[in-house]
Amino acid sequence: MNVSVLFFGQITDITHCSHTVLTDIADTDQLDERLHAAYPMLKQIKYVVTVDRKIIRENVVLLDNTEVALLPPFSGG
Amino acid sequence: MNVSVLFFGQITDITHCSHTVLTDIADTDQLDERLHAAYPMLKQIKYVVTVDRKIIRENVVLLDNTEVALLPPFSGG
Amino acid sequence: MQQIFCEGAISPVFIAEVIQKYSSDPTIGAYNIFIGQIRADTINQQIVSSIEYTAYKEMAIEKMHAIRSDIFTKYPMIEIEVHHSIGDVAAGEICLFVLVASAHRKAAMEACNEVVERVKSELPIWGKECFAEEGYQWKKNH
Amino acid sequence: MQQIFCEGAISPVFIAEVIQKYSSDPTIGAYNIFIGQIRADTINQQIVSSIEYTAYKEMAIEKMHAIRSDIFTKYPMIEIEVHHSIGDVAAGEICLFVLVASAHRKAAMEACNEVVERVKSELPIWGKECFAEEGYQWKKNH
Repeated sequence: MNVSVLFFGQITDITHCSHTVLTDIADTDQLDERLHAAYPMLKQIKYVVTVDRKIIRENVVLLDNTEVALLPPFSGG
Repeated sequence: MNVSVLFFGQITDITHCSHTVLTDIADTDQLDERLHAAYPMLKQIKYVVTVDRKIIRENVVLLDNTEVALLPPFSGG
Repeated sequence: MQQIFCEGAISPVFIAEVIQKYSSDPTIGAYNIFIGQIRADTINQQIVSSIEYTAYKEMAIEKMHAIRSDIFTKYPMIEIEVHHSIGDVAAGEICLFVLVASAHRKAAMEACNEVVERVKSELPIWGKECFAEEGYQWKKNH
Repeated sequence: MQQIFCEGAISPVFIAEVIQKYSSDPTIGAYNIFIGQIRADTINQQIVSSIEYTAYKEMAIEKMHAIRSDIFTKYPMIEIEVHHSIGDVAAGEICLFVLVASAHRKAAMEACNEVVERVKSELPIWGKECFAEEGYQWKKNH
């Protein structure tokens, strides 16, 4: 099972990449854990998580080929 | 003593001119009287009077070469 | 004193030139622009084909000067431009162009709104709505 | 679905073209336009020389579509256009252009204000403020 994870804005300063693919992730809580283990600095950043481009507020089960993204506060305009 | 009187907007439909010069007018009350005598339809129109381009609300004494104007409600834009 | 009257319709190209003029000012963060265009309204089954504008120009320019001063006192403004047509403007053409430039968005929006409001209610300008067939009526602002 | 992103700065000529495009529509009476321009702000004695914008484009386009629908439901609108830069935009250049066309002024002004507010707070776009000397900081919207 593959889950694409996209990184944006100041989060890319921590991840040093804009995109990664994780395997065998059951849900977004587990995804957060795995990312925090890989990038401890993420704990200090405010961000929201999207699943297939919708912002989620609770744990969501991830299916194959789901697109997840970590979005720091927006600053367009 | 000469007083220029300017007419604008729908008032020109009554006066059929944009400008007249009146002589021997003491003040704006007297001016109103003279204009109402010349153009009775003016009584049916809402307008403000300016003296040297300032809107007046009370009777004002007119001096030589004063510029008076009759302004119906504005409709720019 | 700034000239505010343009003979006939205001062109989009002129609007672009005004924006271009300020584009090199790196203290500007926000422009708010209002554009008024002649609508082909139907009034008593007659279609408005153009508006003919006349004005008490000297008074309008003096009054516009006072409005500018008020707005600069009230808001942190960088620039205000007001252009209004005189003479005939056909339906679908532009008759009013107000540009307000400021460092920040909120001031630009509020000031622009207030300038447009005051231009319409305080400048001695009159519009004569000419019908496509024949006749006219004097425009009323609400 | 409408494309909202422009590579680099938005030119005043492009803005004129958009206005021109609607100028023949005689149901339009008012346009309200907001233009955002990069300010050469000084932050900790460093001058901002440009902003580099990145976005989660697919999500931004979906979200913009939802905002458009909301605005069309809420206001009597004729058209809404939103254009936002992606990539580098230098100080003094334009990064955001919002145009709202309506029959009447009040709807155009209120809708434009709301669109700009929502574009800034709801579209997944990020600005990286690049300093003239060296370094950068991530832009914050208030």
